[in-house]
Amino acid sequence: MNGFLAQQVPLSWFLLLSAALFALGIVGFLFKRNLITIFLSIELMLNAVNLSFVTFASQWHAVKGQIFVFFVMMVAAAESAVGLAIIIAIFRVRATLAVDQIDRMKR
Amino acid sequence: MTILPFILWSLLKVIVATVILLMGVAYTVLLERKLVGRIQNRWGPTRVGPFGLLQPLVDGAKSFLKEDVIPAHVYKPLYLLAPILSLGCALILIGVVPFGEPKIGPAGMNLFEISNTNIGLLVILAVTSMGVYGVVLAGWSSNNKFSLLGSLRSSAQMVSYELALGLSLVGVVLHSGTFNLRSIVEQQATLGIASWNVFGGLQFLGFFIYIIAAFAETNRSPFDLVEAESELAGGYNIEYSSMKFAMFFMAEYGNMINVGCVATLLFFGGWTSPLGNLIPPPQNILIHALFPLFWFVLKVFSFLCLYVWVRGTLPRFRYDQLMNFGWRVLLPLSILNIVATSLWLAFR
Amino acid sequence: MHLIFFLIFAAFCLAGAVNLLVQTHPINSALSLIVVMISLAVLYLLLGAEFLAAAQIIVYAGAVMVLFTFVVMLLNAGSEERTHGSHAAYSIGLPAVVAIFAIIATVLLRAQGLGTVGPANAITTTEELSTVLFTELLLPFEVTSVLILIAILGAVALASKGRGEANAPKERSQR
Amino acid sequence: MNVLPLWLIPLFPLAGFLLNGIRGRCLPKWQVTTLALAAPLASFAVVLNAARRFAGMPIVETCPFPWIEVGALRIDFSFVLDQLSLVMLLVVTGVGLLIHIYSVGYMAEEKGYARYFSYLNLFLFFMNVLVLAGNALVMFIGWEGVGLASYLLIGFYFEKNSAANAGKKAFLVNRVGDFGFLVALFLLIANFGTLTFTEIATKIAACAGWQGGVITVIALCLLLGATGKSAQLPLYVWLPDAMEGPTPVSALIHAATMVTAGVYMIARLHVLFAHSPFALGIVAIVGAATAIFAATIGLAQNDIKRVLAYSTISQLGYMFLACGVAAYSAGIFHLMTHAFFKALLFLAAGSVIHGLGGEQDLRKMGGLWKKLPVTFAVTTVGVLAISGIPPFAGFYSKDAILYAAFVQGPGGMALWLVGAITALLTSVYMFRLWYMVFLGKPRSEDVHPRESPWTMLGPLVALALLALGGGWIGIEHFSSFLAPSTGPLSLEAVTPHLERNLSIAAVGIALLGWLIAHILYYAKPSAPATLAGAAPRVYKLIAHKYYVDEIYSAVLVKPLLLFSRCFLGWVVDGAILGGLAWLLAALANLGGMILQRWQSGNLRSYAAWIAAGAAALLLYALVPWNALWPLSLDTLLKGMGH
Repeated sequence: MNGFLAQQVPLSWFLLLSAALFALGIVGFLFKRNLITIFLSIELMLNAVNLSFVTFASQWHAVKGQIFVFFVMMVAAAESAVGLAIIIAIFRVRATLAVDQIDRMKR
Repeated sequence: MTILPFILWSLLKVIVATVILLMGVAYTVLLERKLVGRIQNRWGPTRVGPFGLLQPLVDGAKSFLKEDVIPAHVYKPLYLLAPILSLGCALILIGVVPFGEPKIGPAGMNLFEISNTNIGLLVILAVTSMGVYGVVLAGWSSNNKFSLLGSLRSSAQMVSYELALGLSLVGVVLHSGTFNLRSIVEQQATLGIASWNVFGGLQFLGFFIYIIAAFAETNRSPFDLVEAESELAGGYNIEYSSMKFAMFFMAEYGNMINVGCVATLLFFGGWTSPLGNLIPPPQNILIHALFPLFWFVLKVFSFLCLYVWVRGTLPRFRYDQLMNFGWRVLLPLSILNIVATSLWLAFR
Repeated sequence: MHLIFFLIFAAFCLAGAVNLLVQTHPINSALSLIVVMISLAVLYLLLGAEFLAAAQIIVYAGAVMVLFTFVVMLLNAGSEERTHGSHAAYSIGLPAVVAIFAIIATVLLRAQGLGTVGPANAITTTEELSTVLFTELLLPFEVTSVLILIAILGAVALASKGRGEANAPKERSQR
Repeated sequence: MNVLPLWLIPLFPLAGFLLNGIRGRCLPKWQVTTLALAAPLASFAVVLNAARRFAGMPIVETCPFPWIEVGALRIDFSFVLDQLSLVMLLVVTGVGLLIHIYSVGYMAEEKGYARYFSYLNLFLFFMNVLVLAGNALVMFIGWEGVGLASYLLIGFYFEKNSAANAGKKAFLVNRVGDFGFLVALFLLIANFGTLTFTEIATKIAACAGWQGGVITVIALCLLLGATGKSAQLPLYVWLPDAMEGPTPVSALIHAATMVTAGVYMIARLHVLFAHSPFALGIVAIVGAATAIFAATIGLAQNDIKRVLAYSTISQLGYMFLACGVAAYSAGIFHLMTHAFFKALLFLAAGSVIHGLGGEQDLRKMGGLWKKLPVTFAVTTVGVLAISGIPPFAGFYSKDAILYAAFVQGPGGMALWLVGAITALLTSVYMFRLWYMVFLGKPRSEDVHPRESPWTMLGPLVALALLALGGGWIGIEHFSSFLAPSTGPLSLEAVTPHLERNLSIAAVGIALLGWLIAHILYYAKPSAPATLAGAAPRVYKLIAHKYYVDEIYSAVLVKPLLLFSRCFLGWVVDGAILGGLAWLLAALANLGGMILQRWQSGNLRSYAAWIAAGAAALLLYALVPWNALWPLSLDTLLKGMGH
C-alpha cells in the first residue's frame, strides 16, 4: 500500500498531457465556429504551455519557470480583457459571432 | 504516518465540521429572523419549540418535502449544477479554517482544523472567486430575464469587489509574511488584543475594506442587488424551489459564516483570547482545548450579529452607486492601505 | 498517491478539453475549460507549485473565465451554427495538428533524463518565488503592470460606444 | 586679457534670428526692431571689447567636445580671433549694425518686417561664424550659411518672379563655387590630415621646399570657391541679378561683407597660395580681368543698383589682384575701405530710390541735389572715395594695391596698367552716376523726391565719415598690424620717388575720369549718344554685358535642359524606369491574382496555415535531417565550396 503511495509520476507524462491539451486547443481553434469558443481554445493552449513550463521548472528545480507561468497568467488576463472587448465591438457591428461570416474588414 | 487512519480521521473531521457548519447555517437563519424581528420591534419565530429554537429543523424538513419543480424551459444540466456549486463553495472553505489551538490527536492529526496548508489564505480567495459561478449559472440557465439580470449584476459586482477584497488582505499578508492561516493567528497571540492585526497590525482600514467587500461578495444587504426582491422579484434564484432553493439559501448563510471566520482569523486574532499569551493557559486539558474554541465561536458569532444588524439598518445601494463605490472608493483605499502598510513595515 | 491524483486529474483535463470541442454552446465550452483549469491547478500542486495552483484558480478560473461567461451572457450567444467556411481548416489544419502532436510526442517519448515527481519532491514556497520575482525580475514585473494598465484602457476604449458607432445604427436605419 | 567669450559674437544674431523668426509675426513692431537691433549691437560691443583688449596673440576657443572624429582625423568646433578676423569682425559687425539701423527706416513700410530682420540676423550669425572659424570646415558652415541667408534675402520679394529667380540663380551659381571649396577641403584632409588653419600652416612650413603640385590644385579649387562667392570671372553672373533684394541687403551682403568672403578666405589660407606661384598668378589674372571687365559693363548700365553691382565686382577684382600679388594686407585694406564706401553708395542709392518711391532708372533722375541734400553730400563723399581721390579712403587702398602690383616686375607692370585703366573707368562711371542722379535737370516730370528719415541718414553720415577717414590709417600701419596673420607686405624696391609718382599718376587718372564724365554727362549731354552711334557694336556689346548670360544660357543651361528632357526624361525615366515599374506592377498584379484566393478572410483557414507552418518548423527543428539524408544543405554548401 505504502509502496503504491510512494510511486513516482514521470514528468514526460505531464509533458504529454500538455502536448495533448495543446493539440486539442489547436483543433478547437480550427474547427469551432464561435468566436468565443475559439478564444477559449486559445486559453486552452496557453494553459497547456503553462503546464509544460511548470513541469520543466520541476525538472530543473528552477523557480523562474514558475515565474514565467505567472507572467503568462498576467498577460493572458490582459489579453482576454482586450480580446473580449474586441469581440463585443465586433458583435455590436456584425450582430454575429460566427467566424465564417466575419471575413471582411469592411462592413 | 499510515494512510488508512489518516483518511478515516480526515473523513471524520470533515463530516463533523460540515455537520456543525450546516447546523450553524440553520441557526444563523434563526438568529437573523429573531434579531431582525427585534430590530423591527417584533418577535420573530416563536411557535416551534422554546423561543422558536426548532424552527430551522422544521424549515429544513419543509424544503425537503416540497415538490421539486424543474421548469420546462430551463437549461437543465447547468440548472442542476448551479445550487450544488454554490453550496459546495460555501462549505468547502471550512476545510482550511483553523478554529482552535493546534492539538495533536490520534494518528498525529490536528483536531481543530481539517488541513493546514501553506497557502490557506490563497485557497480561501480561490474558493471565494469560484463561488460566483453558482449565481451566474443559476441566473443564466433559468432562461428568465429577471434571473439573467440578477446574475449579470452579480458577476459584475463580484468581480469588482473581489479586487478590493483581495487587495485588502494584502496588508495582513505583508504584516505576517505568510499565507498560512495558523501562523497568521499565532502571530496575533503574543500581546492579546494589542497584537491583533486590526489594532496592533494597523489594519483598521484593511479590515473595513474587507468587511464591506465581503458583504458585497456574499450578496448581503446593503449589496443584495442580485436578489433585490423589489426590482428583480428574487433575482437569480427565481426559478428555483424546494431543496435547490434551500441550497442557495444555505450557501448564502454559509458564506456569511465563512466571512466571519476569515475576518476573525485575519484581523481579530482567531482563536486567541483578548489577553492572548499574557495569561498562562488553563491547566485542565479539556478547558485548555475548548477555551480557544469558545473565543473563536464568539468572534464569529459577533460578525454574524453584525451582518444582521447591517441588514436591519441600511437600505440597498443603487447599482451605479455600487459600482462607483467599488471602483472609486474601495479599490483606491485598499491600494492606499497596501502602500501605507508597506511603508510602515519598511521604516518601522 | 501522486500517481492516482495525476491519473484522475489528467483524465479530467482531457475530458474537459474534449468536451470543450464537442459542446456546441459556448457556455458549456467555457465550463469545460474551467474544469480543465481546476484540474491543472491540482497538477500544479502535484508538481510542487502551490502558489501557481492558487493563482491558476484565482486568476484564470475566478477572473478570466468569469469574464468569458459574462460576455457569453451579455451577448446572449447561441449555439454554434454549422457552416462550411473553410476547407483549408480540414485539408491543411488537421494533418498539421496531427503532425505537431506526433512530433512532440515522439520527441518526449524518446527523451532521456526527464525526472519524476512524487511525495518526496520539494515544494516551491511563495517566499522563494517572490524573492526571485521582486529582485531579479522586478523590471519585467513592473513592465507587466504597465501592460495590464494599457490593456485596461484598451478594453474600455474598445468596449465603450464611441461617437461614430453610436451614430452607426441610425445611419443604417436611414438606408 | 579678459576678452569676453568669442562664441557670444555669433550667439546674439542667432538669438535674434530665432526670436524674430519664431515669434516675430506676433510681436509688435517696436519689439521686433529692438530685438533686431540689439543683436548686432551686442555683437559689435563684444567685438569692440575684444579689439580693445587684443594683445596680438591669437585667441583660440574650442568646443570641449570633438565635433567629428574619424580615425586619425579630428575636427573641433573652434573659433579663432587674430588680427585678420578682428579687422573682418569690426567691418562685419560695425557696418552690419549701421545697415540694421538704416533698414529700420528703409523697410518701415514693408510687409515681412520681422522676416526681413530675422534673415538679416541669420546672415550676421553665419558671417561671424565664417570670420571666426578656426578651421576650414567651420568656415564652410559659415560660407554655406551666408549663401543661404543671401538666397533668402535676394528672394525676399518672392512674389516677384524675377526676385525668386535671382535667388535661385545666386544659389546655383554659388554651388559651382562650393563644389570647388568642398574638393579643396577633401584634398586638404587627404594631404594634411587636418583642416585647422594653424596646423596646415605648420605642416606646410615643415617642408619648406614644397611648391606647386597638389597645393596648386588645392589653391585652384579654393579659387573656384572664392570666385563663386566673390563674384569673379567666370562666376560673377549672379551678383547683378542679386540686386533684386532690398537695397540694404545689397549694401550689406552684396557689397560690404559676404562677397568679400572669397578675399578673406584667400587671405586666411595664404600659406597655400604662397607655395603655389602659379595659383597666385591665376588669382591675379582673374582679379585684373574681372576688374576691367566689370568696369566696362558698368559704363553702360542704366539701373543705379546695377551700376553699383558691377562696380562691386570690379572692386572685388582689385582685391583679388592684390591677393594675386601676395599683397594680402593691401587686399584686406581695400576690402575694409570698400566696405565703407560701397555700403555708403548702396545705402545712398537706397535713399534715392526710397525718395523717388522705388525708381531705379538713372535716365529718369537728375537734379536731385536740391531735393536730397544730405544724400547728395554723402554720395559725393562715396564717389570721391571710390574714384581714388585723396584724402578719401579709396585713394589709400587702391594706391596700395596698384603700387604692390607695380613692384612685382614686368608682369606686375601689366597688372598695374589694367588696374590703372580700371581706375579710370571706375572714375568715369561713378561720376556718370553722380551727374545723372544729382546734377543737371530733372529728366522726368512725375517724380516727387523727399529726403529720407534720419534713421536712414544717420548711418549714411557715419559711413561717409568712415569713407572719408577710413584710409588715413595708412597701408604701412595696417599691414604691419596684419603681418602676424597674413605675412608682411613685401614691397621691395621701395623708393619714395616711385611711390609718389605712382600716387600722382593714380590721382591724375581719377581726375581724368572725372573730366571725361563731366564732359560726357554734364557739359555735353548729347555726347554719349554720338559716341555710342560711332561704335554701335561696341556699345551694344557693353550694354548687353558682353552677352555672358546669353552665352552661359546657350552653352550650359540649354544643353543641360535638352539632355535632361530627352535622355533623362524620355529614355531613363520614361522607358527604363517606367517600363520597370510597369513590369513590377504587372508582376505584382499577377501574383496578387494568384494569391488572393489565399487571403479569404476566414480566420480558421489562416489558423490552419499557421498550424501547418508551426508543424513545418517543428519538423525542421526536431527531425535529425543529417541522419536521414546525407546530403543536407550544409554538406551541399560545403561540397560546392570545395
